[in-house]
Amino acid sequence: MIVSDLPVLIPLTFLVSALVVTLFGFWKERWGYPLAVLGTLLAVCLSLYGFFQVMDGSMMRYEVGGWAPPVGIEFVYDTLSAFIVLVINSVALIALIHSRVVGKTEFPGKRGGYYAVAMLLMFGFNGMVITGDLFNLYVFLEISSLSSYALIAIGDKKAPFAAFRYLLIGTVGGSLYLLGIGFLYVVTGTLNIIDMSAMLPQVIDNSAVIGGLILMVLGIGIKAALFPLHGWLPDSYTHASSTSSALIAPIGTKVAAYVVLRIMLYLFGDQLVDIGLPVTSIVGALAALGILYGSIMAMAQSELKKMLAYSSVSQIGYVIMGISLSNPFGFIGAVLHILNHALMKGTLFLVAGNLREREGHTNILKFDESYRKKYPWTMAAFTTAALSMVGIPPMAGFFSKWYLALGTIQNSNWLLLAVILISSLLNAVYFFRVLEKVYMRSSASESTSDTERQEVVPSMLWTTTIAAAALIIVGLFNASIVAVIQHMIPAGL
Amino acid sequence: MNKVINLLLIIGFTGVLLYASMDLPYRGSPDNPMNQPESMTGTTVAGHYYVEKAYKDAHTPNMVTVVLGDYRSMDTLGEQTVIFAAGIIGFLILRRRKKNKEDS
Amino acid sequence: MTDFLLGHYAYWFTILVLAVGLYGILVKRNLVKKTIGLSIFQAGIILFFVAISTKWNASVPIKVKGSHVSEAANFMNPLPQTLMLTAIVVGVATIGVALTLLIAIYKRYETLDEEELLEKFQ
Amino acid sequence: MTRPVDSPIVVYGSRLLSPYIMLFGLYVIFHGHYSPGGGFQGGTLLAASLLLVRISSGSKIAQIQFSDMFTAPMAVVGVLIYFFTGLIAILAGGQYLNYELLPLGDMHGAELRYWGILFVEVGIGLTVMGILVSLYDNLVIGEDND
Amino acid sequence: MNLTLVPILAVLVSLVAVPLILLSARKPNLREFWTIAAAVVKFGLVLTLIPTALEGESIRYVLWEIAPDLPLALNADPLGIFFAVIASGLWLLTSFYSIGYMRGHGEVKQTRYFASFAICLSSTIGVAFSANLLTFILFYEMLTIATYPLVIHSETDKAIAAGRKYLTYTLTAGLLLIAAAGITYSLAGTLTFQAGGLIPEGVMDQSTAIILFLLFLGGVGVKAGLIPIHSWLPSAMAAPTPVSALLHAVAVVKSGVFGVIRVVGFVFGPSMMMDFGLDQILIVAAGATIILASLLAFKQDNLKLRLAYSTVGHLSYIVLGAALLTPIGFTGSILHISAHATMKITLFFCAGAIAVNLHKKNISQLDGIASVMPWTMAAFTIGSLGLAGFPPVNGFVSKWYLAYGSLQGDMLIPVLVLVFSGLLNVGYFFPIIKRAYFHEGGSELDNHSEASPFMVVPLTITAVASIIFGIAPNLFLHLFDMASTAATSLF
Repeated sequence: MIVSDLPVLIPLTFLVSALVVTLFGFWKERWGYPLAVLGTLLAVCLSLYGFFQVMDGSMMRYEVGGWAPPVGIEFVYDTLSAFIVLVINSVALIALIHSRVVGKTEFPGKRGGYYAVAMLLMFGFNGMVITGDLFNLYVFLEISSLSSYALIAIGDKKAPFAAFRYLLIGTVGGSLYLLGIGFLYVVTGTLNIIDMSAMLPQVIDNSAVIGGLILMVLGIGIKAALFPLHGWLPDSYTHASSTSSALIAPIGTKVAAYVVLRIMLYLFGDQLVDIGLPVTSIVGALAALGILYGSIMAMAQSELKKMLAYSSVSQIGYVIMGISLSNPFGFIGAVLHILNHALMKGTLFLVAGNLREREGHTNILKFDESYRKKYPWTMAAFTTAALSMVGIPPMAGFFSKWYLALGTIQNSNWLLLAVILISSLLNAVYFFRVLEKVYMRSSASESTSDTERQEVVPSMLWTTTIAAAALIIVGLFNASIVAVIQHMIPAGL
Repeated sequence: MNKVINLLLIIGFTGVLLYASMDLPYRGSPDNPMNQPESMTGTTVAGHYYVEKAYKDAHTPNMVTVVLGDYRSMDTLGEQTVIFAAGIIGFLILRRRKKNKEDS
Repeated sequence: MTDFLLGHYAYWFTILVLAVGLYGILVKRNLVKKTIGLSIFQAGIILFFVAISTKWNASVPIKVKGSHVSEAANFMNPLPQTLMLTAIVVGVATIGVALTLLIAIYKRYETLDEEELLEKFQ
Repeated sequence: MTRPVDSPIVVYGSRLLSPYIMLFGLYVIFHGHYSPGGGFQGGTLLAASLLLVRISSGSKIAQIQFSDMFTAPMAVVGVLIYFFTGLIAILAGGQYLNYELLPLGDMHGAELRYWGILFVEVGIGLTVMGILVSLYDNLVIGEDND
Repeated sequence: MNLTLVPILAVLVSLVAVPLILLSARKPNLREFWTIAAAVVKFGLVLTLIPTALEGESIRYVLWEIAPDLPLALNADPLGIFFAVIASGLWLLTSFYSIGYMRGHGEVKQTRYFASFAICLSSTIGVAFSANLLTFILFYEMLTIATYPLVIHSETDKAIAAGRKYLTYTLTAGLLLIAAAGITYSLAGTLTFQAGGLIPEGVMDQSTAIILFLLFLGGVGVKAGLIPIHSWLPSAMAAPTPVSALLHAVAVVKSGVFGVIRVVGFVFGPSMMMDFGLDQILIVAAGATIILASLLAFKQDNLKLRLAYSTVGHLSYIVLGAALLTPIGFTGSILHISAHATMKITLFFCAGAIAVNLHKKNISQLDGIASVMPWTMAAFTIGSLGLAGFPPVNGFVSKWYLAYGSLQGDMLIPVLVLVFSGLLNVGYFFPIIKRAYFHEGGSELDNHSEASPFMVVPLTITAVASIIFGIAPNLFLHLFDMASTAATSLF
C-alpha cells in the first residue's frame, strides 16, 4: 500500500508538517524548528525509499482520486522526478537543520510561521516535480512561489521590497505559464503531459502551440532566472535571511529548470525540431549569455551573498544549456548539474549564513586571514565548494561540466563549448578573489580574539561540512549517479 | 530609455499573443478539440467526459463542483493550500512579536 | 473572414486586457498601481479561459432537475471554468500577499513610490 | 478600522445582517452540488459576514463574535479535513482522494463521491473563512499604533 | 610478489601524510618526520616497479568508474614508472633540503608548505601513472591547485601576483585540456592511453586534427613552458627555492612535458602525427622555444630567473625529442627528463643555498663565493656543464640521443638547434662560474661558511648522481633501459 502511494505521500508529508507546525508553532514558537526538521526528515526517508523503487528506470503513475489520467490528475513518479525530489528534500533538510540558531537571531518571534511557510514551500516544490498535469503544476508553482516571496521578505530592511519585486515578476511568470497552458489546452483538449505529448505531433504547426511553448518557457524561465529574466534574483537572495537564501537558492531555480526540462524534452521532445522556430538554439543562446553575464556580474560584487546570487544566474544557465542541447550528454549534464549546483550553492549559502551569524556581515572586502583562523572548517567548506564551482576535479562541479562539454561537442556547438570553458575561468576569478583574501590577507587587527577559533555551533558546522563533503563524494562516485540518470533519458533523445 | 524598453516589451508580448491566437479554434465552436468525445490520439477528452459522466459518477448536477471536488481534487487541495499559505504569510510578515511571552 | 473575426475577437479583447495589465506592472511607479496592474493581468487570463470554455447554444454546466437534456453539446465545457475558479483563488492569495508586503514596506519607508524607495535605499 | 464606526445604523445594521449572510454562506457551501457555489464561494460569504462586523463594530468588539485566536486553527482544521478525507481513502486501500473508498455506512460509488465532495467543500469553506478573516486582522494590525 | 596495488599506494602514501602533517603542526620535528617517511616509502614503492618496467610490462589498476566507460584507473607503464622514479627520488632529496631551507630561512606557515608539497607529489605520481586522459586531467588539475599555495608562499604582493598569473595560465590550460579530452572522447569513444595512439585512423580530417592538437598543446604546453605561454614560469620563481627546485624543475613542468609525450605517443600516436604533419608544429614550437629561452636567459641578472629561462629551454629539448617521432629521439627525450631533473635541481639547490647562506639572489653579487661555498659551487659547475651538454654529465647522454634521433629521422635543423643552444647554454652559465671562482669576493663573505648540511648533502648527491648517470646511465635505476623500453613500445 505504502509503496504505491509514495508519489502522493512525499509531498503530503510537507503539507502535514506545515499544518502541524502552524498549530504548534502558534502555541509555542520554538516547536517550529524540530517539527519542521522532523517532517523533512520523514520526507527524505520516503523519497530515498521511493528513489530506490524507481531507480531502474521504472515509472509509477499515480491516479489521484482513482480517475484515469486524461480525466483526473496523475502524479508521475519516474526516475527523474524521484531523483529531483530526493535532491531537493535532502538539501532542504540540510538547510533547515542549519537554521536553528539563525532563526533565533534573524527572525525572532516569527519562527512558528516561518517554518510553516518553509514546509509549504517544499510542498509546492515536491508537487511541481511529481505532478504529471500541467495545470496542477501551476497550482503547486503558485504555492511554492507565494511561500518563497514570504521567505524572502523575512530578511534585512530591503527584503520586503525585493520580495515585492519578485512577487510582481514572479506572478507575471506564473500567469504567462497559465496562459501558455490555455493555448495548448484549446488546441489539444487535454492537460495531462503524457497525453498531450502524444497529440502534439499532429498540431505542431499550429501557431497556438508555438505561442503556448513560448509563453510556458518564458513563464517558467522567469522562475528559473533564465537570462534576461533573472532581474528579481540577485536582490532577493541578497536581502533574504541566511536561512531563506540557503533554502531557496539551491532549490528554487533548480525546480523551475526541471520544469523547463519536462516541457522541452518530455512534453515537446523531438517536436522541438519541427516547430518552425529554433527554440533550442534560442534557449541555448540565452543560457550562454546568462552564464557569461552572471559570471561577469559576480566578479563585480563586493557582497558575498550577491556574488553567489549572480553566480546562481550563471549556473542555472548551465542547466538550461544542457537542456537546450537536447542530446543524451546534455541531458546528463543538466540533471547532474541540478544535483551539483544544489549542493554547491547550498554549501556556499550555508557558509554565508555562518559568517553572518558570527561576523554580522558578508562583505568580501572585509574578509581577511583571521577568518581562516576563526572558522577553519567553514572556510574549508567554502574552499571545497568554490573549487567545485570552478570545476576542478574530483569535485562534483567538474563532472557536470564535463558532460555538458561532451554534449556541446556532440552537437558540434563550439561556441557553447567556449562559453563553458570561459565561464569556468570567470568562476575561478571571483572565487579565488575571496579565497585569496581569506587565506592570504593579513588581518588588520592583531588582537588575540581574532586568531582564536570561534567556529559556529555544531548544528551549523556539521551541516556545512556535510554538504561540502557531499560534493567530493558525488564527484568521486558520480558514475553510479550517471548510471541512474541514463535511465531517465527520454526516448526521443 | 526604460520607457522604450517597456513599450517594446508590451508590443512584443502583444505580438506574440496575437500571432499565437491566429490559429486558435473559433470561439464557441462545438468542433473544438476540447469538446470532442475523443481526442486526436483516441484518448478520452476530459471536458467531454465531465459533461457526460459527472452526474453518473457523483450524483451531483453541478459539473463544476464535481470537477473541482472530485476529478481534479488535487488541484483543489493545492488551491486550498495557496489560500492557507496566504494567511500564514500575512501572519508571518505583519504580526509583531509579542513582548511578554517568548521562550528563552 | 467574418467567421474568423467572430471566432477570434474575444481572444483579442483578452489580449488587450493583458496588455493593459502589463502596462500597469511595467510603467506605473506606485506599487499599489503595479499591484492593480497585476490584478488586471490575471483577470485577462481568466477572461481568456472563460472565453475558450464557451460553446454556442449551450448552457452552464449544471444539470437542471426535470429536464432530460443530456447531450454533451448542450453544456459548456466545465473544465476551463473549474480551472479559473482555482486561478481566481490563487490570484486573490497573490494579491493578499502583495498587499501584505506593501504594508510591510510602507511601515518601514512611509512611501510606496518606486523611485522614492530606490532613493531611500542609497 | 479598529475602532467602531460612528453611525449606530451601520453598526447595528451590520450586526443584524451578519447572521443572514452567514446563513447564506452555509447555503452556498451545502447547495454547491446543485447550483453555482461551493466551498470557496461559501467560505468567502462566511468571511464576509464576520468581516462586516469587524469593520463596523471595530476589531475589539468583533473578537466576541469570532476571536482572531481561532482564525488560523480554523484554517488548519479546514485543510486537515480535506487532507484526512484523502488519507482515509488511502488507508482504505485506494488512491488518495478516491472517495469511493470512504468507510461511510453502506453507501457505494457515486453516493460516496457525493458525500466526499461535500466534506472537502466544508473543509475549503472553513479554510477560506479563517484565512480571509486572518488576512484582514493582520492587514489592519498596524493601525493600532497610528 | 603481487604489485597490483603498488601504483595506487604510491599515489596515496603522500596523501595519507597530509592529515598527519596538518595534525602535527605544532611539532615541527614530527611533522618533518612524516614528510620524510612518506618520501622514503613512496620512493621504495616506486623502485619495486622498475623490474616491471624493464620487462616492458605495465600494471593496471582500475579504482572505479568515475564516469560511464571512463574509469579512474592507474596504469604504471615504463614511461610512467620512469617519471615516477625521478619525481619520487628527487622528492626525497628535496624533503631534506626543504627542512634545511625552511628552517634556515625562518619561513612562516611551514605546515601549509609541507602539506601542499605532499599533495603535489601525489598528483605528480598520479599524472605519471594515469591510465587514461580523464585520470590524467584529474591529477593535473589537482597539481595546479596544490601548487598554488606554494607559489604564493611568501604572500608578498609579488608572490600573490605571480600566483594569479600562475592560476590564470594553468587553469586556462586545464580547460583547453578538458575541451580536447571531450573532443577526443567523442571521436574515439575512449580515453585510455594506448601506446601508438588511441584515436583510430580515419575519424578526423586534417583541420580537426590540427585544432585538436593545438588544444592539447595549449593544455599541456603551458606547464611544459612552450614559449608564448611560458611566462608564468619565471613569475612563479617568487616561490621558495625548494619549490622552484622540485616543482619547476621536476614535478609541475615535467608533468607538462610528460603530458606532451603522452599526447604525442599515446593519444595521437607517431604515425598519425606524421600523417597530419603535426610533428612539424611541435618541432617549430620547441625549436623556437629553445633558442628564444636561451637568449632570454642571458638578460636575467636574478639567478633563479636565469635558471627559470634555462628550464624553459630545456623543457623544449624534451618536447623536441618527442616531436622527432623516432625511437631514438623518444629515448633521448625521456632520458632528458631525468637528466634535466637532476641537473636543474642541483642548480636550484645551489641557488637556494646561496640565498639562505649569503642572502644573495643576483648573479652580479656572486663574486668570489666559491671560496666560501666550495661544495655548492662545485655542484653548480657540474650542473651547468651538464646542461650545456658536456660529457661526462648526463646531459650529454640525452643530448646525444636527441641529436642521433633527429639524424635518424633525416632532420638536420633540430641538430643545429641543439648545437646552437648548447653554445648559448655555455654562454649564460659561464659568467656565473667565472664570477664565483675568479672574481674577488667582498668583505661581507668573511664570516660565512658553507650552508647547512641539510642543504649541502642533497645538492652534492644530485650533482654526483648527474655524473654517475652520465657515465653509466643504466646504473642502479636502469634509467636508460627504461627509457628505451618506453620509447620502443610506441613504435
